[in-house]
Amino acid sequence: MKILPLKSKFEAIAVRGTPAPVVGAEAGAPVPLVNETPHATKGIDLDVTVSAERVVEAVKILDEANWMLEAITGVDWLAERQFEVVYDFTHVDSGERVTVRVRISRDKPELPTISHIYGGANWHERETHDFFGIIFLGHPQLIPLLLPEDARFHPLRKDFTA
Amino acid sequence: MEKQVEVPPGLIHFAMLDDVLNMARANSLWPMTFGLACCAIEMMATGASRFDMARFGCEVFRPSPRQSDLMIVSGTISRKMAPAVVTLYDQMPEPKWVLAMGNCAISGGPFKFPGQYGIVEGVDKLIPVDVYVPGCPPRPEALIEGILTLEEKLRGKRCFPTVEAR
Amino acid sequence: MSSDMIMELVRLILYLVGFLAFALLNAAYLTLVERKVPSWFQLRPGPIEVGPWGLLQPVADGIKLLGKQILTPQGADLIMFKLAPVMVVVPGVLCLVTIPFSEMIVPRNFNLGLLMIFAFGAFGVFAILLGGWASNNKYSSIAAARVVAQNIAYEIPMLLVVISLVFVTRTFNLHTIVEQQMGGFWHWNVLNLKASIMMPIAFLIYFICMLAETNRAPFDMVEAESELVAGAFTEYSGMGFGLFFVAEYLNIMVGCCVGTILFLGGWDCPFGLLPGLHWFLIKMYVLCFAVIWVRWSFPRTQFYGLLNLSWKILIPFALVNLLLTAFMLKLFH
Amino acid sequence: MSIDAQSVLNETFVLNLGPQHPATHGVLRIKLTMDGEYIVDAEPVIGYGHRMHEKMGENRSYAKFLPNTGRIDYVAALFNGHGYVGAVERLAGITVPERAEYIRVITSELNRVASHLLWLGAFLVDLGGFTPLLYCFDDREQILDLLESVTGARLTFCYYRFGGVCNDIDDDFVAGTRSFITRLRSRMPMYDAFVTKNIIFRKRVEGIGLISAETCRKYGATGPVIRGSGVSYDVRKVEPYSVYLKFNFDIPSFTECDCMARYKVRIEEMVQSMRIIEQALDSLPAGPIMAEKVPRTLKLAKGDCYYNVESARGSFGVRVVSDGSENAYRLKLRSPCFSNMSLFRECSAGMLLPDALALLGSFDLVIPDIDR
Repeated sequence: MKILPLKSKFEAIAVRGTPAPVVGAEAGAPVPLVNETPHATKGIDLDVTVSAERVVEAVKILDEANWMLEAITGVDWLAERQFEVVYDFTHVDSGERVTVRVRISRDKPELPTISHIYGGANWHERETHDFFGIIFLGHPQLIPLLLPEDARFHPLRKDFTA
Repeated sequence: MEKQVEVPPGLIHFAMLDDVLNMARANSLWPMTFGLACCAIEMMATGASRFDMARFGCEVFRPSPRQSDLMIVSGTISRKMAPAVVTLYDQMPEPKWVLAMGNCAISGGPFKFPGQYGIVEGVDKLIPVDVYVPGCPPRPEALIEGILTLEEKLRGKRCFPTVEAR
Repeated sequence: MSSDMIMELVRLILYLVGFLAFALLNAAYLTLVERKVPSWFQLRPGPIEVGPWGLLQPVADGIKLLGKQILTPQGADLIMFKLAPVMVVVPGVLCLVTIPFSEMIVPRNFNLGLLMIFAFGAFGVFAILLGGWASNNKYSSIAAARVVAQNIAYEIPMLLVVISLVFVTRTFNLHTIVEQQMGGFWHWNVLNLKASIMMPIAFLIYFICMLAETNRAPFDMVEAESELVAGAFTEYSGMGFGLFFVAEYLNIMVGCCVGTILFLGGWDCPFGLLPGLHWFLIKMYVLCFAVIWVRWSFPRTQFYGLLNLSWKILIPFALVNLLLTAFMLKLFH
Repeated sequence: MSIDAQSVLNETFVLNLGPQHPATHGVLRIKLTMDGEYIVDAEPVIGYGHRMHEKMGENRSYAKFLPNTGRIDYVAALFNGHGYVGAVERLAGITVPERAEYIRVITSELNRVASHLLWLGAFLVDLGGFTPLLYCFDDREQILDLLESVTGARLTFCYYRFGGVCNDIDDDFVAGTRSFITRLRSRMPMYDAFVTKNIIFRKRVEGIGLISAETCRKYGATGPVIRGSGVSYDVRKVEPYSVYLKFNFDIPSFTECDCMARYKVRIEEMVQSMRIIEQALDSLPAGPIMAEKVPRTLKLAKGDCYYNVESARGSFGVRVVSDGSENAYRLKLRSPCFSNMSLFRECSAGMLLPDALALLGSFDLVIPDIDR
């Protein structure tokens, strides 16, 4: 079990800062920020929600414990006026998966880059920028990756029309 | 609507020469090594042992557009790729032919949906196409049939038996 | 005008026409062989539909290439760009002039035949260099630079081997070289162990260098399809490319002819019976087949591996062979 | 006027490789900054094959997206189907009958062998040898015949359904698969003699294109790339899905980290895949091939889940986010080629152009899988 030592570290950073509310939660209900989830039904072992300014810290914890970056993606929660950025990590020895979620405002979609920690995040962040227009602050080369060089649209936003 | 321009008949005919030239061209269609997506694998399979395009003298896949006669558009043309496809077509010397292989190259195929943002719906929006080979992807037999159809177009008559004739 | 001169003129014209036709037909049909032979290796029929057994395939290709538009890329050096395909074919044809196909069929028999072949053989590289440079294409330029380095590297062991052979034959006259080897395969230079025990290795070095000199796989840096698109010929279309294509096969033919003459006894029969043109052609085509066989069996070498092979292996061996030959000649003759 | 010798020596030029280039297997473009034949910087430019799969996943119902899965990584199409079907099943809580799982394993492993055979041929073409491609295609055609008989397609299979597979395999398929395994086993020594022992091939790949395990981790490179770097990470072992737990097989990994290691991994994987297929055929249970009561139009509960499978190129992951409607709210396809390709820039610096192309070939790239 590689997730156990991580749990307390995540809890320490998750309570600091103020993560945006999670979709589906009852208003006002306490939302656990660090969640152990069953792998068999979710495919995820540890579900962590952190605030945008804590994401680098959270990723550093994983990097120190030798986790592998699998993917970064976004979800556009139009109704809540939020973007969710999802980081998937896995461990090559145990096959466990940690998902770090960050919620940011749709009006000011900005969060710090992790491409200096994980080189592979470079392309994933560029892709997320392509699709959602999320700006990763400090990214060395935030230009369209999959879309044409001059693309100024973000197709996976729910309010996108061609 | 474009105006139909009537082409006056030529004064001098080189019928025999034209026939010989077209016969030679039909039997030596060198395609360009140009794969776009799924259909490219079937294009490779067509060149490989079981189907063997070499029988008709068109297995010489030239990597440079300057030396190829036939552009097999094998796959989806994304909007990012479209300028490159046009450039490649322009780089080919005359006479040149285009074979649109697969539904994506014909019309956008399965990737055409209302609100799509990324593909060109058919290569004929970019460059003139001589033969369309439908399929997703077309089987190698279909591609060979497409090439034979192109030969038919060049020579004005079919030299190989069709399926119906058998 | 004396009758001798008229006879000489007729002979010249006959040879000119005959050999040009022979050379170009051979080059054209070698392209068909190049497509047929691998198809047998590769479990497929190869060209069969164009004419009987695909025999009209080279004709169709040739006519088609003649009818293609010739494009000159922007920024190309026009004169050089157009000159290069001509320059690459002419040396190939000229080399054939001195080659004795049999006792009687020699277009021009003169003393320095071997030297002339190597002089003209080295000329083809310039054409490729010019063509690659004049194309104003980065791939072409890289390929041209590679070809020059490669040809310089392989010219040396090739010439060293040939010089060691000239020690034995004591002549540059190809006709004489063949005549010295008459009388069965044990007289051929490749098995001339009396002159140098390394003769078979010398033949091998010659063959490898010939592959490299004619830019054939596994040393086909000039065309390196998967790396440099079409190498030095990237920008050539129509007959410009066709001439490069023809020249490649002409060079193979010349290389195989020289190999046959120097090492395999020319028109001599292996068993001392019925020498003649047919034996020469058989040996030459077997060598050509080997060239094609090698091409379809090996991947391409890395460029630096190719130079290492020449400078670190072939040249030392060729030098040892040269010294050994000189030493043994001094000792036994 | 004096010539600054240093600036002349350091003169670099930009070489544009692609998007149409024989070595890039499609429409990849690499902007190379070269110093002579040495690569100073190689910036891959991707997106020329972007086909909007993720957008389509949001636009159409779950079942209607199935044909798309065959066109993401079309050389190993069944794995994409497996990943997508698995993710939806996981979220919907559908249990798949055992026979269907066995059939999935058999067909996927056949597809893995076909994919590796295609790679072997294409890799050799990258290195300049053409003939092995045709031998590989000859063997691959046999697999395609088998798969065609059950899936109905030669390349872009759409065979898996939510809750099972759409066609049952028959005795002909089982017999054909067995005879194919015999055939491929007998041909492996030929590949060995023709390719592995070829001196030029060895010179081209040994010690070329070193990728460390740490780089793989940082970039998320999986599949034969990470196994060629000495990490035996395989989703089938560490995160067993389907019925892979029931089979006996090894995960080959080599510590040389070079192109040769990745080559050996794939060759060994073909052997292991054949082992899995044989075991699965031996213990193939009878029973239904579809779960009962799978509605025609799936409506999944709110929430998200992740499912990944070991594709021929690495770990292929699918994240489905559902908002309770007929369509997925968000469908993320984590493609192995995307991550594998992203480390090319770091690893190719300082290499020679032909070596870099060998490295590129050893990734086994399928461009629409990168671009999705």
